[in-house]
Amino acid sequence: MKRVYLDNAATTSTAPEVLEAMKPYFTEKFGNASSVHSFGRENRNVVEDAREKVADLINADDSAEIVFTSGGTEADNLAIKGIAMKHRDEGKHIITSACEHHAVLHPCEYLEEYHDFEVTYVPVDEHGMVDQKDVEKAITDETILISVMMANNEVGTIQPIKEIGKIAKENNIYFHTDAVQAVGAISVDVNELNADLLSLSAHKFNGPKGIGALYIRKGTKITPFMHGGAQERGRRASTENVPAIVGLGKAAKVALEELEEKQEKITKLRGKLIKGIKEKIDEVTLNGHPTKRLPNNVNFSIRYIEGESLLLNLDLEGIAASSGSACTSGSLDPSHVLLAMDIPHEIAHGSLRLTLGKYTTEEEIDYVLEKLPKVVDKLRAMSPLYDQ
Amino acid sequence: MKRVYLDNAATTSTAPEVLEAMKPYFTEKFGNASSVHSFGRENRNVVEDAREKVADLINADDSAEIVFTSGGTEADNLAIKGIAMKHRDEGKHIITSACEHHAVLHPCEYLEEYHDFEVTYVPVDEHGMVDQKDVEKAITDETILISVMMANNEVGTIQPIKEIGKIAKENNIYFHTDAVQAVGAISVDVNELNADLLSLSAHKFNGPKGIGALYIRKGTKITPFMHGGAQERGRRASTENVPAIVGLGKAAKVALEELEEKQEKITKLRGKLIKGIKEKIDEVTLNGHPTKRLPNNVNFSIRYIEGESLLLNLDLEGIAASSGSACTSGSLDPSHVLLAMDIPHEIAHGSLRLTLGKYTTEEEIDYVLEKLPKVVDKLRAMSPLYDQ
Amino acid sequence: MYSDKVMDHFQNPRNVGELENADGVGEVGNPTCGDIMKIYIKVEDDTIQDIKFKTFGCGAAVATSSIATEMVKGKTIEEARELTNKKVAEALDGLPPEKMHCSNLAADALQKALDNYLGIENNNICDACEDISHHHS
Amino acid sequence: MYSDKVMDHFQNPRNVGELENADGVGEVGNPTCGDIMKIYIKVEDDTIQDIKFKTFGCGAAVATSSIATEMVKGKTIEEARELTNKKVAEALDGLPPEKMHCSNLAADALQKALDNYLGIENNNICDACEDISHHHS
Ligand SMILES: Cc1ncc(COP(=O)(O)O)c(C=O)c1O
Ligand SMILES: Cc1ncc(COP(=O)(O)O)c(C=O)c1O
Ligand code: FES
Ligand code: FES
Repeated sequence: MKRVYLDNAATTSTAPEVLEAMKPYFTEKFGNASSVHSFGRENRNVVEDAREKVADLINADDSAEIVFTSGGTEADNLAIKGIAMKHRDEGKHIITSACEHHAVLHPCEYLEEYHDFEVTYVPVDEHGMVDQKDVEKAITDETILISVMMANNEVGTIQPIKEIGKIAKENNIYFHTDAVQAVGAISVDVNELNADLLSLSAHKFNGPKGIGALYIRKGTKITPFMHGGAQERGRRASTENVPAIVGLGKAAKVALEELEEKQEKITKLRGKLIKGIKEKIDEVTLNGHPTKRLPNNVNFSIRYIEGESLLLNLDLEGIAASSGSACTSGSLDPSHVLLAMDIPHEIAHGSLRLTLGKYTTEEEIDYVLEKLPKVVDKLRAMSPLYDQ
Repeated sequence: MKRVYLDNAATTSTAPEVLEAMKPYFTEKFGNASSVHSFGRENRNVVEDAREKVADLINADDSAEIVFTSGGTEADNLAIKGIAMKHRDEGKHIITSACEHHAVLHPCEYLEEYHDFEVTYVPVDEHGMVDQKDVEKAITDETILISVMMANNEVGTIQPIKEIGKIAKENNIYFHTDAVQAVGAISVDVNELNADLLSLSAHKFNGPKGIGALYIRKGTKITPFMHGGAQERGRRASTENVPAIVGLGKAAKVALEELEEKQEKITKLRGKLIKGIKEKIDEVTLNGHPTKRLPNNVNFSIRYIEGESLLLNLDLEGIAASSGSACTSGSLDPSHVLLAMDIPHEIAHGSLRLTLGKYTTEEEIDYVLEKLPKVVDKLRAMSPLYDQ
Repeated sequence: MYSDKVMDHFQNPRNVGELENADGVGEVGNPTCGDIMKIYIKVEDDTIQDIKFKTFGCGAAVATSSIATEMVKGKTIEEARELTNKKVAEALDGLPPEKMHCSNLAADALQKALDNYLGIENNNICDACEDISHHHS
Repeated sequence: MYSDKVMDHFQNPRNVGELENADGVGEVGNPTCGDIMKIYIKVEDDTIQDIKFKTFGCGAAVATSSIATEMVKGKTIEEARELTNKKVAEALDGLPPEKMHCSNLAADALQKALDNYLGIENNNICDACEDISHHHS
């Protein structure tokens, strides 16, 4: 059967050249990068080389500002808990947005519950967009951290990070941005964004799973999250995951080289997909911002049908898509992001996210445009809501 | 040049069959294991299959008691902070030992500094052995957690975990053991040990780096450490690292199958190495317990010479070894483990750890026994302490 | 995730549709909690002659609707009264734990359709759904 | 980690040993902090005619000892007085940041040997080591 993968926001395949780069570090060059001997030293060098490449991708001044983590979630946890625990004497207020990933929201909730922090969740508009004025208004004397994601994982909306970063800087508040969906998809520059901390995750841009990084601007002090050995200059303990770090480095290099070309190609395919769906299916709404959105993100509410049934039917046609929040599937609630955008529950339940990737072809888009309307018809015929 | 790797306690090579098992999950079967579609579902199955294999290796009753983490350090952090944060209303006292890995000690120190916990570090004897009576004596009404490692990473001493587990159980206190060095090296049975929580790390037994697991006995409630998505039944957020999980599963299976044979072979080679060093070099002392020690661990203090110089010289002969604590090299202090065993600073500085692995050969042992005495002679000739 | 039986009923749901002159109609769930199920029955001689459903819900909701209608078609009211959530789930070779509540919907909708046929008033909507949406909110 | 120059001096240290009838001896460090260095000088006509060292320490300690002795051999006391930690480190094409303190040892030991030759009392042992061992303890 034909298989079309349109769930690249959930995860991407590891590019063959990335896997190739990683391979030697499993069986031959397997040393502990912190060891004195040659098995270790040769790996120390490749780890530092990967760090440079990640720094280049986000235009960090110094590769020492990059800390490797086990993924985007850990980078978010380290940023938020790390700043909160280190600077809790300066204030206990955090500002974030209602449409953050759970990897940001849940650490915030943890700080509320366990450490008496106060967190302001600024709202988003119907496009999932944060208004920087709301962020500014939320600032108090107690505010030590602002965390707003660069681009949303569900609806793809790109936030006014540069403006929010400026506000944070003017008010002397640490600024973190979860750029897990943005890095590798659009151009990201920590200096332009005024970011003090920035999270990224390799498996979102054809790197391996289980590796990510937190950018920590020079001079920004944090309490470590993962306590143990002195790895990562004392900022993140645990034996360095050398093959994965090498993979992240390689993926970062490729992403930087291909960025423009990939963006252009994917934006074009996305346009075709959006146009096709609107033409072929009635009563659909594009979720997220019409223009300020990730090049690879398509998110529609398709009225009268329910997400899981839609996904299962698409899957039977070989099409991999997602609905609601892919990272927390298993939950029965509609996505908090769609609800924050004031999309009614019943419509939120029928959301469909199709996210393109570097290997997506025009033929695959055509295939989806052929199958999707049929699946929607079938489900609507079964829906008690459709002809009411 | 000949290369002899005797630093298997720091990390091991990924076994070829383990890498082979992992490969398809990078490029072909790369789906997010939490996704509804077939790319996800096929990975959900392999994740659960790996969980079974890990459960088998430590004789857990139910694979749902296994939570995958990014390594031994995270497993230790999850266990210690997880129990402490969840049960802090029941008491704020923890008992651990002076010779734990930093992945246990530093989370304890964090709890002291940030959460007003009290921690008792029970001493060890000259062999690095904890006395269960000291643990029992340290118990107060406030004690909620006892954490003592199963086997020490530096000197290989195997602790009386069964006895300590029994004491914990009788006193209704959660019991965690860091079995990172033990799992895959000796037989480990969570029920026999009365462990409520047990940490393991794949790269210590020829699995990949960046993946480990925490065993959490059914009914044991913990506060999650990595906050975010609902993965791992809400106990550990972040996209499942499928290839690494598959690798851990495979390594667990192989370890269980080979355990006896490997133990026998390595113990014999270790005996030869210890005997040879004692015969060929004067003024050396074997650190750690003479019999209750990991089959793969050799740790000598070699008087009048300093560890790093020794390692560099051995490295020039192609021999990879370690000194002090491999996981925190870069520190200038002698290992806290050797100091806890009351070994004087200057002797602790001259410790040499040689740790055998599943690929170690007798020829390699012979090679070390030929080269090591020469290196020691050279360094002693340079030492201002030697003929004083 | 789902058994072959569930997938079969999901892919080829039996008895989809409405009955114009139904003798009883039962509806459970609400669109807010994500699931709605409507069952129509045609009764003759105390026997369910025909039955149709419409469902807005997950794969399990569709499959349970389908199998539940199949299980009671041709059965007497009395027999149909004995259809429970558990029996529906069993007939599907089980459901994933987090989907067990879905099986409630079908049985509940059927019971409501029977109530409606028998003239019994019943206002409560799906309890399971209420619980869940509160729990997760 | 280490430059080729460091590794060269580490592998083939110059001037290892003791001088029987040294005119000056300087010792720094202590075994507790992990490093000891002893430098022996033989002076004639205000010039360092011969110089030897013994070192218990890390690779950097060995290499700095070796190069420091080489740098001052044949030099006048006055010239030798100008040998600083920084010059030693530079001559080795640099040292890793965490090893910079090691370069102190060699220059300090040499200065002490010169003090000893000139009859100047000096009791303090290696300050760097003291600092470090306190910092890390
Ligand atoms: C915006 C965002 N943040 C954080 C994460 C978490 O990243 P990871 O799964 O690598 O931990 C994800 C995806 O899962 C994401 O999309
Ligand atoms: C006893 C012990 N605990 C914990 C760890 C940490 O494991 P990892 O490096 O996989 O995080 C190690 C080794 O590094 C260890 O030897
Ligand atoms: S009917 Fe609600 S999730 Fe299945
Ligand atoms: S001399 Fe102390 S670490 Fe180098």
